[in-house]
Amino acid sequence: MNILGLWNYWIVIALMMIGLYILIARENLVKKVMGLNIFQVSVIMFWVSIAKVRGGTAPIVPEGGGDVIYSNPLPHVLMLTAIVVGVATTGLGLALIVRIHEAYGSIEEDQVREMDRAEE
Amino acid sequence: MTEHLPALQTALPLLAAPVCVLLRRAALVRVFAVLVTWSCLAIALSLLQEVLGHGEISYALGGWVAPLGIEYRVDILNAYVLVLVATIASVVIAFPLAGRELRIPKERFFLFYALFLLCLAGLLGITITGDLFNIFVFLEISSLSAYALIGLGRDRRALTAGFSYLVMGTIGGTFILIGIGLVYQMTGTLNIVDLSQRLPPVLGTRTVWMAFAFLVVGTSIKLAAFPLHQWLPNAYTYGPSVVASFLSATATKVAYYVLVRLLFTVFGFAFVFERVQLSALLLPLSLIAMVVGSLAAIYQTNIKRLLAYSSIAQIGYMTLGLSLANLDGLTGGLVHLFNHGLIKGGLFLVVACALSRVESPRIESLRGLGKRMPWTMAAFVVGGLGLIGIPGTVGFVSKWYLVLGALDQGLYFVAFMVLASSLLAVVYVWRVIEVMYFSDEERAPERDDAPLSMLLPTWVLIGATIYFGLDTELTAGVAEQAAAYLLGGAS
Amino acid sequence: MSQEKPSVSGGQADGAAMRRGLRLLGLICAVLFVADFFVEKHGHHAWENLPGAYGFFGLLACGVLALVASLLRKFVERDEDYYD
Amino acid sequence: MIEAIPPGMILILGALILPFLGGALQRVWLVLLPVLGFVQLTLLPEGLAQSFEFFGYGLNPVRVDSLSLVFAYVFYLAAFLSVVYALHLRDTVQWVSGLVYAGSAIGALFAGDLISLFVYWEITALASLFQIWARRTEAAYRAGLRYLVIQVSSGVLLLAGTILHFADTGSLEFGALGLVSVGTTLIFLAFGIKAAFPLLHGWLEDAYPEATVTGAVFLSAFTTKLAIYALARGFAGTEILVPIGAVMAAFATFYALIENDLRRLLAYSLISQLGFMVVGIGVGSEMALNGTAAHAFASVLYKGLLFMAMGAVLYRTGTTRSSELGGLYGSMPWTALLCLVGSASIAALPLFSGFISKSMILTAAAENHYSLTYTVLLAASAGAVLHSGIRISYDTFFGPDRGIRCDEAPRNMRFAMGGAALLCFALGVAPNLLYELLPYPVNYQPYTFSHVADQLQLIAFSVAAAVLLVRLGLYPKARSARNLDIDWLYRSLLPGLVQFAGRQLARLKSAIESRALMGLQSAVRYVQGHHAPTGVLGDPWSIGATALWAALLLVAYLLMAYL
Repeated sequence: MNILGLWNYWIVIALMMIGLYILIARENLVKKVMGLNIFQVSVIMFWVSIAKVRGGTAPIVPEGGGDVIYSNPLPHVLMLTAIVVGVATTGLGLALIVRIHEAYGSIEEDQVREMDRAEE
Repeated sequence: MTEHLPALQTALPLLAAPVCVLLRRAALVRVFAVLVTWSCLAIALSLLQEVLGHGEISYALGGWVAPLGIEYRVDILNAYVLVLVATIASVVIAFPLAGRELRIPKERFFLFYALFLLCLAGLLGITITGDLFNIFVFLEISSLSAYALIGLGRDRRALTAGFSYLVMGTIGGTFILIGIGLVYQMTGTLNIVDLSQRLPPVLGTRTVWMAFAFLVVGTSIKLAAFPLHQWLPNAYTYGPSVVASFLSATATKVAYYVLVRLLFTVFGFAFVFERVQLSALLLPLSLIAMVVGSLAAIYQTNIKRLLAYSSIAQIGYMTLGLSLANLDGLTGGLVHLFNHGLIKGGLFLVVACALSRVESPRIESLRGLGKRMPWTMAAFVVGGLGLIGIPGTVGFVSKWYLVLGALDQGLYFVAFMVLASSLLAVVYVWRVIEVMYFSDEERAPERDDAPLSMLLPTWVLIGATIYFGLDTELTAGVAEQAAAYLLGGAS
Repeated sequence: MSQEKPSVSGGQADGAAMRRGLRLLGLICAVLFVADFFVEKHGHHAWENLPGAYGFFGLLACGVLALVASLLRKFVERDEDYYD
Repeated sequence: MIEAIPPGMILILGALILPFLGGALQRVWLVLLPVLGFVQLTLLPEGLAQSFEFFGYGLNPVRVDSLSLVFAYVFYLAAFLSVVYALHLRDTVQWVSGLVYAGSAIGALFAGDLISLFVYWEITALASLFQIWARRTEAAYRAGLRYLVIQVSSGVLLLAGTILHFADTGSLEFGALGLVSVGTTLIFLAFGIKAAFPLLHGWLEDAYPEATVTGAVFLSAFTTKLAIYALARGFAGTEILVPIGAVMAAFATFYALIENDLRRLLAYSLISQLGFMVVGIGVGSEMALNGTAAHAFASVLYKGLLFMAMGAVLYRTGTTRSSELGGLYGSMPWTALLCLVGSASIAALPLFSGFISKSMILTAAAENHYSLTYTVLLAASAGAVLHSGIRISYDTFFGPDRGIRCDEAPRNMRFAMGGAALLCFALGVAPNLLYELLPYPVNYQPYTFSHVADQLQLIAFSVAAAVLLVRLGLYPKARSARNLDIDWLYRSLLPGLVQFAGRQLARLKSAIESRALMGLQSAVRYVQGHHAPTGVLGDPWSIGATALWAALLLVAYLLMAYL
């Protein structure tokens, strides 16, 4: 298998790095949540991609069975849970951001920290 | 009925959480939540007794047998952690909520209890389950409710603290998820026991190395191991004291449990300590955590922040025990898990008591409280002695094992550092005591102690630090058994 | 160094009582020295058996001690509020 | 029943009741406690041992033998006298801490294992601290902190040594240890700190003169004698102790001769006396150990008496500076007289306690052929005649009148001093009272013709030497000054070095800044302010920084895996 043959990994890694980069480099809290989402999505894609079996079909048993190769259904199911977790995280994060905006009048992390410092 | 105890352990608080929302009436909800939590403690204790008496318990959730189904597996290690979590939860939940520390009004206190029970369910679930993906799910349940609990703090900085915790916790959780995915990719199983058998043949592959790195870093974030501890100080400082008490005593401890489980059961001693040589990185980081955490604690002006930094140092002790990778060291780490839970849980409750009488958690505002709130402050002194590790308190027991473990490895320097950082603990504890007892007050303050309903839970934990400092059978005895079980024939 | 004060027996404190005391001291020393010739000795070192050995040792020791102490003082003496 | 209480506990527990009592009852209880303790001590059967299990290790907090008992008797006497001396106070803190201090020191004497010893060891350190802090001055506060740090370090060394020793031998018993391993060496150093070994003695001359009037009396009795006991138990016959003790006896004499503050002079004199005992332990023969115990017994009493007398002077006049005192005989005749008894005892005048104990150590040293040491100790004895025998009494009470007029010491102080003086005299007249308590059978007669003659000569000629030296202007004159000692290292040099390092760092920082080396600059900043709430490690970083760290750590683990 050559390097390009693992293209699904490259996509995952690229997405992950983009997500992490946004987390590290952006001060805007909403953007941070977006970065977090991209980061999570990359992992979900990773799980789903490893479930793919070459030549496999959707894991629905046809009537009467038959000699069919299926993709692994388990990761998809697990990722449903992970997506739920992701949604919950995003929801909670956004709710906190709303409150932060009410309390500080800003959602830029550096400005918020500056205000906190001033309060000390 | 009794055979379903493992399922009930998590199902009970999980189902009780929405019930809280339905009940709504604060007094009613409180009684209900207390009852539920105490039942959890009863279940945990009976599980521990069962395990000590008859060995491991395996419970197939929904009748689906492992490795396909989700297995709840209770052995001596997680029975021990379950008891700690349930104990702390039982005490903390009985502690009266103070309106001035929470941003929600009294008529919405039921939300607090719902979140608390959810968090408890998550923590118990992480501990009891024998399935890696299940660990991730419960971890997220407990973490999400913990973020919200922190955000309940009255100070607006609680919001930013909660948000930081959320982002970092999610990064940690996602790292863990990647790790689990990689492991699954290599073995096709998520069951821990199954994994421990299927993993050894593929341990040499890069995928497993990757999985290892992601899992360790992920749990390190949840554990607040140095230098990934940055979410912790603000979360504990600005979150309600009761929440800080609960989380400091349980959340990081459960994460430590996960780390131990991963390293010793899943990857195995030989891989972790001989091929990867985890200690080469973890040991120095632990030492730095001990020193930096203690030093930072010395300079804090806010007592909650001081305790939070002290937690970082104490977590350093626990990871130190782990990285020593011998019987005494691991026993020390595990026993410190329990002991520090008691101490720090108790100390944050002391702060909660104090905050029922003074406005601000700044250390200056504790001036003269030694006379005004003698019982509360006596509890602080006892807990502080525990942090220092005076013989007769639990802290001494942990440090004793850690030092023995270090000496056993010939690491005299490490043993020295353990003792030296105790000296630092003397300093930061003393700073508070000095303000409380030795400040010149013009007028002798009126005696005005916290109500009994607050003092009682506080003293239960603080008293336990003394009790378990003297009677070490349950803690050190069980921890040593658990350590021996984890190390197997490895050392 | 601020004020100095003669110690033990400063000149101005030399009253009649002091003079009498000193004479008594001299007498005691003399008597003890003379008496020492008639005391049977069993010291551990040879010099101890000489008559008046302890007396002269005391005299010598005090002198050396005082001299060394004065010397030490040159090195270690500072103002009283040195540390403040 | 009463034997079941660990010795010393009566004082500790009784002291804790003290704050809840009021008025006369409080004072009665205060005086009663040492008496009760003493009675309990006389009932203790020798050979008694109490033990209990402490997570798997057998501890032995009470072990009674003759070595413990002789020290315990004198500690109770000292506790009683100190309490009586402190009876005029209106300060519960000093009473409570004093009794806890005495009680824990007594408890330590009976500790049969190193862990129990450590616990008592630390309690004495903490409790005694309040005897200094209770003076409630800035200087006392700071001296107390320095004292605390050093005392606690001694405890830490003891604990570390205990652990190493335990790892080596599997035994926690506190018996003869000997300098055989790293562990026992650490224990030796821990004892050495409290015994004020040379270079480790700074805390003593630093802190004792800063203590309260009554605190110095408490302090002079317990901490150092406890260390002597511990050395005698653990390191009897360790040869290195002989030169250590000789050096202690000698250098402290020099310092005592030039010291102006009379309580600090007494502190040096105390070190010098400890030197005798340390030599005795080092010699290690039965006679030497008997001498050590006897000398500890006697010196607790006469040193306590001298500290009491100087305390009374401080209490009445507000100073103990030799350069400001003189002619107090008229104002305080009783104190003067009793102080003379103390001076006579420390000068080892026949009929006083020092005479019967000091000579045992000297004889033992000579018998075991430590000739040089013998000579040094003899010289130190002559020095003691000068500084503690003559100067203390003369400068305070008989020297040129400085015009100070004050009241005689309070009745309770006179009573305590009278008691101590009586004991000093009684021991001198009837040495067998003491000899019967000693750990080994005593085969020694201090009152031989030659010994009395020699000692009288030594004293008389030393006095004469003093007069001569003064006449010749060779005697170090009393003048207000501070003599530097080892504590200079941490009071002056260390802060100076830290400041210097700070300045250098700051300079380094600016140099680096000017070159705009970002990485190094942040490293320097990291070192500088790092732990404060506004510093890097004291203030949580932003989310991004932590995320970056997570990524970096991940890379580190991955690298570890691939390497």
